[in-house]
Amino acid sequence: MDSGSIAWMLICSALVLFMTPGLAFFYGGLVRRKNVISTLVYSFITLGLVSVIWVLWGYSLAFGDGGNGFIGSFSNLGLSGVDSTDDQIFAIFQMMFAIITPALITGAFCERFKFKTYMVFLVLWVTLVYAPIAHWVWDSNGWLFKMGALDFAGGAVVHINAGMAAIAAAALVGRRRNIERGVEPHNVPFVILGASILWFGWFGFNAGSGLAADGIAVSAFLVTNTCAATAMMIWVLLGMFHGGKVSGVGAATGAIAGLATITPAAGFIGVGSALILGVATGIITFYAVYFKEKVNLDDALDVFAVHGLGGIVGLFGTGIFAKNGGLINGSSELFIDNLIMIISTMAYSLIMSIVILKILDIIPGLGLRSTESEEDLGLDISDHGERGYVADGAD
Amino acid sequence: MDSGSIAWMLICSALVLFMTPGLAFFYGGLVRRKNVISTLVYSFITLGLVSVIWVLWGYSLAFGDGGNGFIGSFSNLGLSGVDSTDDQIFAIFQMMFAIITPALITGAFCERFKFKTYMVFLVLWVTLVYAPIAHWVWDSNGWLFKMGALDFAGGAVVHINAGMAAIAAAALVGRRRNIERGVEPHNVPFVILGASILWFGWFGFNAGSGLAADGIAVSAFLVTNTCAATAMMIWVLLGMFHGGKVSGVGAATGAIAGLATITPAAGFIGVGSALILGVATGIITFYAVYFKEKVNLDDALDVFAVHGLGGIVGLFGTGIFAKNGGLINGSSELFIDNLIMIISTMAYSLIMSIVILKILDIIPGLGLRSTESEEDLGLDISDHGERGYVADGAD
Amino acid sequence: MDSGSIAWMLICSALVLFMTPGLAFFYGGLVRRKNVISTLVYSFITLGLVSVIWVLWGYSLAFGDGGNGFIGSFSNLGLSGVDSTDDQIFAIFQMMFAIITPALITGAFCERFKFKTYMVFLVLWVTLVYAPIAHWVWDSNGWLFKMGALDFAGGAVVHINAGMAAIAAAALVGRRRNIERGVEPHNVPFVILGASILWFGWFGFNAGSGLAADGIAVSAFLVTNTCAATAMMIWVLLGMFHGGKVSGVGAATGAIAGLATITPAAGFIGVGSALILGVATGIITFYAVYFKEKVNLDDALDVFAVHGLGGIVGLFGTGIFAKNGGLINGSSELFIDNLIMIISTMAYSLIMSIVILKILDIIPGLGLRSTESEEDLGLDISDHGERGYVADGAD
Amino acid sequence: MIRIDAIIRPERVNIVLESMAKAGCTGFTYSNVTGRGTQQGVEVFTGRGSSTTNRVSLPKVMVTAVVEKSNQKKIIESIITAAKTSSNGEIGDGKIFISEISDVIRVRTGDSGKEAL
Amino acid sequence: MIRIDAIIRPERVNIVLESMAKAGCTGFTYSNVTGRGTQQGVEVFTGRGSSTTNRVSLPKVMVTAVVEKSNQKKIIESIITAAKTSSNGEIGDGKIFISEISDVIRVRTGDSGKEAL
Amino acid sequence: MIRIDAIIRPERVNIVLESMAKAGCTGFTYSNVTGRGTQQGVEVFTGRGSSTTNRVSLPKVMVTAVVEKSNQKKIIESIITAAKTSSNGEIGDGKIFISEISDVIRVRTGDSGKEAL
Ligand SMILES: Nc1ncnc2c1ncn2[C@@H]1O[C@H](COP(=O)(O)OP(=O)(O)O)[C@@H](O)[C@H]1O
Ligand SMILES: Nc1ncnc2c1ncn2[C@@H]1O[C@H](COP(=O)(O)OP(=O)(O)O)[C@@H](O)[C@H]1O
Ligand SMILES: Nc1ncnc2c1ncn2[C@@H]1O[C@H](COP(=O)(O)OP(=O)(O)O)[C@@H](O)[C@H]1O
Repeated sequence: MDSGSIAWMLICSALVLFMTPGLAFFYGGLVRRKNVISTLVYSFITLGLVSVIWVLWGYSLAFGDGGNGFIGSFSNLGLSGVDSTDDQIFAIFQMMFAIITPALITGAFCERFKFKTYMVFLVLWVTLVYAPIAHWVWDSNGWLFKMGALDFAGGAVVHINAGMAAIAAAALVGRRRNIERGVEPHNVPFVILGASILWFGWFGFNAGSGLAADGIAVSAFLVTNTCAATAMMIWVLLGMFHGGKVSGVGAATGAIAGLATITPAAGFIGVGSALILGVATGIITFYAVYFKEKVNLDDALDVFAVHGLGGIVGLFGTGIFAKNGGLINGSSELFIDNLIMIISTMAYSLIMSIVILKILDIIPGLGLRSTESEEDLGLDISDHGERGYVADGAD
Repeated sequence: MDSGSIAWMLICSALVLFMTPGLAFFYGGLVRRKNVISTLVYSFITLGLVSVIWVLWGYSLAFGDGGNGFIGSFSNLGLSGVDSTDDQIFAIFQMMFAIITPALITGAFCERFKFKTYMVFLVLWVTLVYAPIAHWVWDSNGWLFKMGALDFAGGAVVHINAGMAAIAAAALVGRRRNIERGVEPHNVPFVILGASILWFGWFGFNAGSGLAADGIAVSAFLVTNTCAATAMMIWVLLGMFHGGKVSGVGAATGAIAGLATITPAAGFIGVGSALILGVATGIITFYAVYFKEKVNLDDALDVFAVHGLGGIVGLFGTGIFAKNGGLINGSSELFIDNLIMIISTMAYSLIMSIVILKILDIIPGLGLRSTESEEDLGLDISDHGERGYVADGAD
Repeated sequence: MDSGSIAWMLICSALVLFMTPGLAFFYGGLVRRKNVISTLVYSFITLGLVSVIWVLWGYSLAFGDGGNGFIGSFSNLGLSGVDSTDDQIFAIFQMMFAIITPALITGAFCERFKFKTYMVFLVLWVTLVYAPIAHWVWDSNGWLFKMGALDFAGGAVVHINAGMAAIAAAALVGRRRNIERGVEPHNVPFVILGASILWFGWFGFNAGSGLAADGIAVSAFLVTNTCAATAMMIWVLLGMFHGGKVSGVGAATGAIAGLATITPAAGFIGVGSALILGVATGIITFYAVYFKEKVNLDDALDVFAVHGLGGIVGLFGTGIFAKNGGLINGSSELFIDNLIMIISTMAYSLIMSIVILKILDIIPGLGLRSTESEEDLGLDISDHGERGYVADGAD
Repeated sequence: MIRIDAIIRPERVNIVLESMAKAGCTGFTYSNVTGRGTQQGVEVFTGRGSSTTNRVSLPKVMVTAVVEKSNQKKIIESIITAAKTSSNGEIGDGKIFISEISDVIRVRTGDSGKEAL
Repeated sequence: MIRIDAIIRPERVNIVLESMAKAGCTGFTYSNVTGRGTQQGVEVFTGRGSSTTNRVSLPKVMVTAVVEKSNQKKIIESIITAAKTSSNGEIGDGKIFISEISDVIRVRTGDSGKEAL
Repeated sequence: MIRIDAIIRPERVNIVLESMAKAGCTGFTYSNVTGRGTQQGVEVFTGRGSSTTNRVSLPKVMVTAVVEKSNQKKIIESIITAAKTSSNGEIGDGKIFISEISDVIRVRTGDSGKEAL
């Protein structure tokens, strides 16, 4: 790799790492004040825990030398053998994806999921769900990769995967107490700060996924921004249509939906297609959130509606609009491959997440759900022994 | 473009994009608590709306193939024909400038400008004011460009332009209610956060404006930091002289003034000149703000004093200190060219902004100013249906 | 330098600059509400003041042409003669280190140190302490450099240096009033925001210190992340062991300790060694903070325990684990050289910092410590005339 | 007229307010407070590692309502029912203070006394 | 002595305080509260898109002043004048509660009663 | 029963609360308020450069405790001692208001009167 691409891949890796704190603030602002630390730390701790897992065995399971179609190997435990600059860059960049994916899930179960159990969940989920799916899609031996399915930067590996685990977790941990009147985000500036950091970092996420500083990176950058912007404006317009006002949280959410959507397609489609995808996903995700109360599932921060659906729309979009091989080119192979990728990753992620969570629920001393009084008091005090903001006189 | 420059231009584009949320927090911290979302979203929404406009027609109007001296063309609507990597990079990088410029204006009219009208204003202003001026100055057919006027990174296109529109908007929307006792910034940490993000991003703004990772970028980086730092310290010292204390908001504002000032000059001058410019603009902008109460214009967050004057000082500075062609070189041509650029962009921006705002004011259903009760209640609730921070018991 | 490395070094410089506001928020969140601006501005103002000092004389003293083993020269005052692109990049990148180092110290004396005296301290300390030590270690004429001691990115120059000055300052300014019951951080989200920005920026700090976009940068990036993550998890686990809960502040602090530790070693060691260093420093710094109450020194935000000890562990680690010349290679020379570096920089920084502070303490009109009533009222109002957050009705 | 100041758990506020409104309370005012009673607070970290500080006070909400004497009993009962965490009550469930008010005035109209409630 | 608790709109605080000071009020204390009266709150978004939650309460400020009985009338009038949004008053303009205080003590000197005001 | 409302400096809260507890106060409630008395506030910057605004009010904390009449004196003294900044007291040290309470109810048990304190 030449120095320009090294520079690019390192800064992209840093940007993707920075997305996880961005997500922490996006989520942290949306919850109630008494759970702000808990929500922040769900994400923040993935920086530490998943980094260590990835170095020790995660990378090897996902991309280790000599894997089969379904899983990597134990050849590169502790990153042994990952010595060339190109390999190290790949291991670094991929690590950042392994960090943010489980962090995304936390939006579904925040405000009530036990922190200690969550740490165990992280270890198991990255090992048993994330690493295999990353292998299927992005390792040259992976069965989906070999089949020809295309997921540029993680529509299936990251967004569908997190979205399905989110459904599993929200269903198994149950609804929050006392939320009939709705939950008002306690800090909208944090929501906007988080969304902004996510948008900023997403350029690394998508434009870095070609692993070079070249024309594909430039084009991926452009369509990423276009789709995010379009989906944001659709959310704003639909929000005005239904509510008469311009929700800042809605604008931020729309942008994230657009970013999730363009992720799998970013390296393959043009700017016109990005506009279309932005409109489509704006409408779909907006109404998914709008009607979510009809479903008795407390996916608290709409992880499935925003990321899961975003990833699905984006993968279909890739199948339709890819400059090479999309339906618009008259070929349906890619579309079908991507359909298979969508279904298989949805199924695997959902089933494995349920299994993991069910097991954690029955292990003595763990269990998924905080007690009622912990939840009422807020997880910041209960699980972290800290208060987000100290504003009372006796500071 | 080689991979090093591609990497550089993409990261610079991401940095400039990130400046707009930075500005959102800089402004958002300065207003009263009840308008924090409104002020944040004025900026945040430009990420969405201006991105879409730019892709659809803004780029084409500004830099479309085959334009004349005053305007681009319709040749590149929807970025059609913008296919080469170099062209796409230019379109992306320029897009970020088109996003932040109107966001700068919002500091003048915040806390009272109707959000819906603002969205229409954004569309018209980017189309009718920003795109033409960008064309004049930076398109190879533009009349100011051809004449030889030099604006490295946007002293005229961005800062003077926003500063004059700010005057127009502040005058037409009128003073805020009940501010005789002054308005205390509601969140100084946000002001410092925003200023820091702006400073960080400004390296992309200025050092990216040479469109390459080369010696000019390095030199632009160095003078950018030097001028910002110098102006900040002048503000701090003058503030101590007048008030005996070190205002954090003052330090942040001084830095922004220095950054705005160095913008047009960054690629052309040396570090010694940057120190001089920093001192000059520190004094000028400080006293402009200090005496602003003498003027009956409620430019709430001093957009003209900081950005407008900063841009003017910087363009004069370019005329004086440019290593090639500055007065110090014994040539007055550039100085005069830049004088013409200053006057023409000031006049055009002011007049066009007034025309646009006057029209919006009389269109039924729009109008510039929120009602008295909306303003009293705060625009967060009135225009966005949200509260910035939820801290009362019943969360 | 080729375009790829120019791009890399500029973005690294911007990242390191951004660390100082990150530090501002990390520290700002840890103090009491009434001192938030004060704590933020201690760091923020170094962006301005140290930038100016560095350009005027700091760089020349540290790296000026024709220096001896102990100090640079006056040859490059005002950066005169620093004209080549490579030299300018070096001057810029090094400037960012000179900015953040004194900012680190402020964690020791915050909540009670007079701001005006601090500004004078900054000038003296950067001139008399930072510039010489930077010269010793990183200038090709420096005696430690010549001897062969290795400090990749500033374990001695930055972290030990700041840590020892912190001890000096904490001792001389004395304990804060009324803190027997402990001080609860007033804004944990800010602590996490700051730590995240620091982590993000630290990639520039460490992976930029090879001054090129090459394999060393990649490897430095990888070990930086690994050590930070490991130390963070050690802090979390030890915190759970002792307190039963997962402190968000503890996680953030652990990460910073890991980052400080890997700093001197980043270019020299492998990922396995980084894991070991992370465990070691996690344990050492955790217990240093844990038992700090035993020492009657109010190093308020644990600058010595985190940065000073981190730097020491990292430099020993370099002596042990360096791929070339470490103890594991059977050579003890580097280990001894680094031991000499540790001791000499500790001694010089401590003694000189004490001398400077003692002098400032007795100069009429200066003095180190705020009055009791200023401290009680909070330094935000006393020294800055501002309130961090305005939340009372009469906004 | 009677002034009722009820200090309750933050998480019960919505429930208590609804219950009061149903019991005929036409207005109320509430705010965040911090308090200590039998419930003696919780341990919190001071933030670094595990050095803890014993916070003896806890966040509470104080609800104030001025009501007609005739309504007093009903409204107090509505508060008690809604504020209790379990049927036996838990430490920390709250306290209610009752005092006399001489007059109430409605700013808008200048009405005073019962009319102003 | 008399204790006046006036619950007013946040945006009127500065005006009300000035008006009270002019009417001879030597001290006061105020804080943020949330309240509901005839004014029944506003709709706010829950944040996502357009699903709204009906917030029945609104931010208010409570101003408390302890005054001599002889001053009571003048000061109450000064509040009413300053707190009204329009000459007819609007729903939400506020409410004033008046009660008796047994004693006031100044911490600094230990003075009590009128002297302490 | 007696209600004590003490308005004190924020930085003295911990000390005052400890002192009250020692004097036999079994419970209290406090919150942030803003106030003005003889102490006339401080100048603050409006934020830009040096244009200042005269903030006539200052942050204070109000501590409320309901106590038995027999305890009143002891507890008030404990507050005064702890709240004073210096032995002579300083302007801004605070003020204490004393009023009568008709009844106290403990939510948890329904106890009222002395039992509920
Ligand atoms: N005597 C008192 N004076 C003022 N406030 C009190 C008093 N006693 C209790 N409180 C308030 O009531 C809250 C609830 O008290 P709590 O400990 O739950 O009482 P109990 O266990 O007796 O029901 C406390 O946190 C405090 O705010
Ligand atoms: N009975 C009451 N008890 C306590 N507070 C009240 C009561 N009635 C009104 N308030 C407070 O006064 C505020 C203003 O009431 P508002 O609805 O404007 O009254 P009105 O329309 O009768 O003038 C409310 O938001 C609430 O905080
Ligand atoms: N008459 C009053 N009514 C209500 N609050 C008062 C009154 N006088 C003083 N206060 C409160 O007490 C605080 C302390 O007053 P301060 O100026 O220190 O009084 P003094 O100097 O008389 O001791 C003020 O900030 C204010 O909050």
